[in-house]
Amino acid sequence: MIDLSNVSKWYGKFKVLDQCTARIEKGEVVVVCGPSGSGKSTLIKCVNGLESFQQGSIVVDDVSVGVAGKNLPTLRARVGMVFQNFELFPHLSITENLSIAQIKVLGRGKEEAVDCGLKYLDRVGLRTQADKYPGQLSGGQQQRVAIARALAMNPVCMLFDEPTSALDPEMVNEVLDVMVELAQDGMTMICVTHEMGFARKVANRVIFMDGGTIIEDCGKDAFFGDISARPKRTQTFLSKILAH
Amino acid sequence: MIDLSNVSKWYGKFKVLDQCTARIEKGEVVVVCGPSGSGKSTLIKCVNGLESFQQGSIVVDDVSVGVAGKNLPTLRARVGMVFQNFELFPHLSITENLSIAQIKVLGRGKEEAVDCGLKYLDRVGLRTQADKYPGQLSGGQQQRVAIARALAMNPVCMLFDEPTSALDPEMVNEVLDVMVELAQDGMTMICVTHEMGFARKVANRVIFMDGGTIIEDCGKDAFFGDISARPKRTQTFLSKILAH
Amino acid sequence: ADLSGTLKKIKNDKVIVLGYRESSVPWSYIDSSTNKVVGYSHETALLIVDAIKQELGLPDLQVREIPITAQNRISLIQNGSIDLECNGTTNTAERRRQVALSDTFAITQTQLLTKKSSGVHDMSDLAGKTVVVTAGSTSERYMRTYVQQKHMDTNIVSAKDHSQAFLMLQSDRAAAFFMDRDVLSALLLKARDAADYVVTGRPQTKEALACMLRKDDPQFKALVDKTIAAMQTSGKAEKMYNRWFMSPIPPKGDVLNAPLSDAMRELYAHPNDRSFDE
Amino acid sequence: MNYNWHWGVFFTEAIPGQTYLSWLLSGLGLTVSMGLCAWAIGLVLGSIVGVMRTAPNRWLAMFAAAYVEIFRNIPLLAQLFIWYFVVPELLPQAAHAWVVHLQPQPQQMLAGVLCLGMYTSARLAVQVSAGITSLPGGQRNAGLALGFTLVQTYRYVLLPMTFRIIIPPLTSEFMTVFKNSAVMSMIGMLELTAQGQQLVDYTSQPYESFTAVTMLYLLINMTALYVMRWIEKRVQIPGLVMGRR
Amino acid sequence: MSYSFDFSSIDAGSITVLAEGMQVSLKITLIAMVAGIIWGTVLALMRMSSIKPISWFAVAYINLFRSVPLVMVLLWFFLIVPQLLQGLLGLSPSTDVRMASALLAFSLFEAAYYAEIIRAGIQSVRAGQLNAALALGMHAGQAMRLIILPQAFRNMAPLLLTQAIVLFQDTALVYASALADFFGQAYGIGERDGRVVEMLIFAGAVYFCICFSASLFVKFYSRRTRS
Ligand SMILES: Nc1ncnc2c1ncn2[C@@H]1O[C@H](COP(=O)(O)OP(=O)(O)OP(=O)(O)O)[C@@H](O)[C@H]1O
Ligand SMILES: Nc1ncnc2c1ncn2[C@@H]1O[C@H](COP(=O)(O)OP(=O)(O)OP(=O)(O)O)[C@@H](O)[C@H]1O
Ligand SMILES: [Mg+2]
Ligand SMILES: [Mg+2]
Repeated sequence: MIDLSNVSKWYGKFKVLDQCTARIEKGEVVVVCGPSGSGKSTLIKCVNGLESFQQGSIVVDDVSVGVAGKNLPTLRARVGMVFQNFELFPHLSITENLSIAQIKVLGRGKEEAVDCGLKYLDRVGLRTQADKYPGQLSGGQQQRVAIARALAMNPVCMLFDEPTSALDPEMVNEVLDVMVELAQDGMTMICVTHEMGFARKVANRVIFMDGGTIIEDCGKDAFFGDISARPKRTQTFLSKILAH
Repeated sequence: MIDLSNVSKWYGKFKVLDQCTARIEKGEVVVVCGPSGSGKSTLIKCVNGLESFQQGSIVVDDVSVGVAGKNLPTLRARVGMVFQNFELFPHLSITENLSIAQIKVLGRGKEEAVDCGLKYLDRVGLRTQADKYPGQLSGGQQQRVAIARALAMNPVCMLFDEPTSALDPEMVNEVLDVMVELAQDGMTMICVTHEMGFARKVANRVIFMDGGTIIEDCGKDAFFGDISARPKRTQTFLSKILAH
Repeated sequence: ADLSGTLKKIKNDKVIVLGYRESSVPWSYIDSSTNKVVGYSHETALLIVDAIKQELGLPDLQVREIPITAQNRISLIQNGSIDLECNGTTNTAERRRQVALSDTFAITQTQLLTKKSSGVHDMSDLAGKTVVVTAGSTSERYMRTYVQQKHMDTNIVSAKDHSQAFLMLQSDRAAAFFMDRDVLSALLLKARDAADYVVTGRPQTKEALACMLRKDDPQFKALVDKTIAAMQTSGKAEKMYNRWFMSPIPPKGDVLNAPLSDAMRELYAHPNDRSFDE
Repeated sequence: MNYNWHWGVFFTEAIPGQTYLSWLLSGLGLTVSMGLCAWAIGLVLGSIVGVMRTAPNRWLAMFAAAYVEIFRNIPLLAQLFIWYFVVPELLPQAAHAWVVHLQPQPQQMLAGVLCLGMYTSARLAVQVSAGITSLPGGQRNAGLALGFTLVQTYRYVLLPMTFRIIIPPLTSEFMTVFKNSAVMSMIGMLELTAQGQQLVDYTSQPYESFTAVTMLYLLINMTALYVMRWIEKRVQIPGLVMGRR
Repeated sequence: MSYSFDFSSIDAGSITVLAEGMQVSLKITLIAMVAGIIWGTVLALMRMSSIKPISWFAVAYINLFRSVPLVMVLLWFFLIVPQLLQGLLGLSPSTDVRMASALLAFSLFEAAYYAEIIRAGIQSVRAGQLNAALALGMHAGQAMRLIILPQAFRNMAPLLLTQAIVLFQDTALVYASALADFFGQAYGIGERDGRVVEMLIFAGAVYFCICFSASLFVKFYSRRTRS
């Protein structure tokens, strides 16, 4: 489904990604974690070509990202992405946010696009907010709309980049709940997140990164099982994250 | 030590604080929590006169805040405060950050001020960073310097306003550790925070606010003891905060 | 004969374009009561147009008029936007490098305008005083040279335009205003306290005012020169002069009252295109 | 078009003993010195008014707002004419006489520099107060919480950062001062633009004259830019990337 | 005070003349604003282009126009425009070159300022917005047109309007090229009647009223859109 092999990337002289290799099967949920600046965001941005990389290859659903070139927009339309800061379009109403890409990218009719958008809006429990503007919603609601917007494009997989870290603590759960449901419905997902509760509940695998390299890539149970069996760096990180 | 009685405050027609009453004894550590917008920040800003209030009275160490007027700077110098976004002065080096208020407000000599500042810098474990500028430190380090800066004024009590919520998850603990130590040394503290682990470890009391009123003010053990015995609003909030 | 240059252009387009000034009294200005361009030199231009009509056999030749300023008049001639300008442009060596200048149609002289109470009667009285000139005028250059050569401690200020210069005189910022006599008289017409002022002093420079046309166009220049010469020798010019300088002129019907000078009389007798800067 | 180019014109004599080049250079000198004087006035007044705009005292803030609105909402040219022609008339007799009997050049200079200085101060006040408000609100609180008085908070905490933050807009204001001084030509000051026009009138070589003047303005601007960049670098704070435009 | 005021010059007759002048001022302001914003947007996009020569051109253009006083630009265009219009458009000889040159000069001059405002507007839109648009499958052009520019214009609307107020004030400078705008007419009437002082005060007051109301509107507008 998603296949990264030996991906390396430099900003100038600075190596952000170092020989990253990973394979995500259809229906799998993979959580990526690691300290700040370890390259998590960069890695998942490479998956839908928002960042270019200099070495290695990434293949998504049989399309190679590196050589997609002109086809990049088509590829991206098939990969849903959710950002830390939601990135709803503030000048468009919720309905328009949900439909604009369907109309302009997939070429759907306006009516069809709105219907499809509302269906997913319903699914994230925000049907009643359709006519508001993003600025009128709370952070948690905005992030749920952002998820609906990505789903309305009928993606084959979803990428999440710290979807809950910009939220007030009380709103984290409403977003995680939507994600859990999505995972249980069988969506292929890569989630960068530090919510270890979420990882415990739905992840198939956990990838731990540090300094641009994938230090660990193992099943959830192995990862959370015996902490002392983990490499040193993972241990330090986990002890920091899990302490309180 | 700190005595709030019937404090009310309005922004225009909007009541932010509604008849808040609380008493904090010397050496006590009080954690304040509650949903966003409930008035926590406003409340502790009232304690050192950063916000004015229209009704009630606040007395800190026998000085009445409401009528302090010209003496406000003197009062503030005796109350340490730590902010969510650190608020170090970016144009001053760490040493200067630590010493400037001692020199200009307390009238200490330069040498004495620097010595005292370095002592506290040592205490938060950052002695080696004395000559850097705030922008060159990580968030966790900056917050520790901010704590040292407040301590260098030899305050009689400390106020913390969500000191860890702007930090990357791995840095939360280094700040909490300093705060725990401070509490154990007997400092009088009011901490607005959602770090329930911290509250469990060192708080004497927990105050829960919602919509500008103090809903609960009780001992730590009572607060975390039997959740079902808590008022409805506290229950909802705690269930959201503690879920993952 | 074969037509060339401007005449050929006019014949082809059946249009001649004249440049005019909006407030160069009494040479070329807009009569605010009728919104038409009038003035001594403008009338001269219209006589030239008549001559062109005759020469080219174009009785219904169209005349277009566009407003110009001191800054753009030369470029406008050069790029063909206007074919002829008769507005009171002084014939100078610098200008002859860029354009051709016709026979002189008037000679003006520079004098001083001052308050009667100022005690200034001639150039020599200016010592230790302030004199105002109009920026960019030939009189400015003359004044600067004069003061330098005579080692006078006269203070010279340049005003942006004639009326600002006059304003400086009115507000006592300057003791005298040194400028073409006709300009000074025209300014006095507008002033409500005209009686307090006097035009005085021995005339200094002579300025040969001529029409501008494109360089290297002998056919056209010959025609323009011929027309001007004819009106001067026939006495028509003197009648015109009296109409603009000795009788009421639009818009308000004031009289400039500047009798024909000897220099002008001499010019009318012997038309020429000489300038006074050689 | 049959234009006679003559680049040597600047070295020909305008009047005995003075070349056109020397005229241009004297215009350049006047433009630069007027710009610098006006800048000094503008910076001092602008900082004071800008701080007043953010002060908690309502009357101060209202006065500052009125000051800014008046000087911002009247065209510079109109202000200049008012300073030059109108203000002296409104002065008491003695002051009026003193002004009118000044030599004309100092008089023009006085009106011009005051006018440009006040106009610039209003624009700078806006930048300064915008800079102060753009600081995180917590900075003021942090200063006060340490026991600083309000004045100390401005002096030690807010203003040092404000001036660093607003260096980019200050740079363009600094360059604007020299450009704005061009309107002084309208009251007859022989600064750079006026000299340019004078050259056109005298030499009938408009393209050469205006090209030279334009080049000199570019030179002034590049120098101003360079100076401000140098200052910006001098006051740069380690570890802080301040967005440049 | 030694001066006695006489505002009698402001009668019905001069009001019509002043109104004509105001029309000239407003006409220049409006046309230059529209043309300036359009050309300024193009310049801003060129400046941010990754194709070096294009962005160099835009940088040179913007810096040149921002370095030279408006008066100089007006004088320049006053000289060049007849040539240009004649070469490019076959200007009819009866066109008032002063108006044509003022319009062109103001439009091209303001474009340099508008370009910088619009560029700042584009940069004020978080980088994440572009990423989000691209991630939804939009082309770069679509993302710019549908997502970035609308937000940039909305963010910058107050600055664009403020610049228009500055532009309106600057129209007074056409005095330099002998075109009679409101200020020129007022000054002319003052000169005609020897009442320059009164007319300058009057003109200043009129400008103040117009510009101040406009800036109040801008404030009101930006406060409304912010909430
Ligand atoms: N445009 C850029 N130019 C240069 N370096 C960059 C750029 N973007 C990111 N980096 C660097 O690349 C590294 C990886 O960044 P990335 O955002 O992928 O980290 P991350 O793991 O997502 O961190 P966080 O948890 O803070 O989001 C960091 O050291 C960062 O400073
Ligand atoms: N300057 C102000 N003017 C008007 N309303 C204000 C102002 N400052 C705060 N408020 C309002 O007062 C209420 C309480 O704000 P406060 O910052 O004390 O909440 P809080 O509990 O600290 O929230 P958070 O957890 O988000 O920091 C909020 O509804 C806020 O919108
Ligand atoms: Mg990241
Ligand atoms: Mg708060």
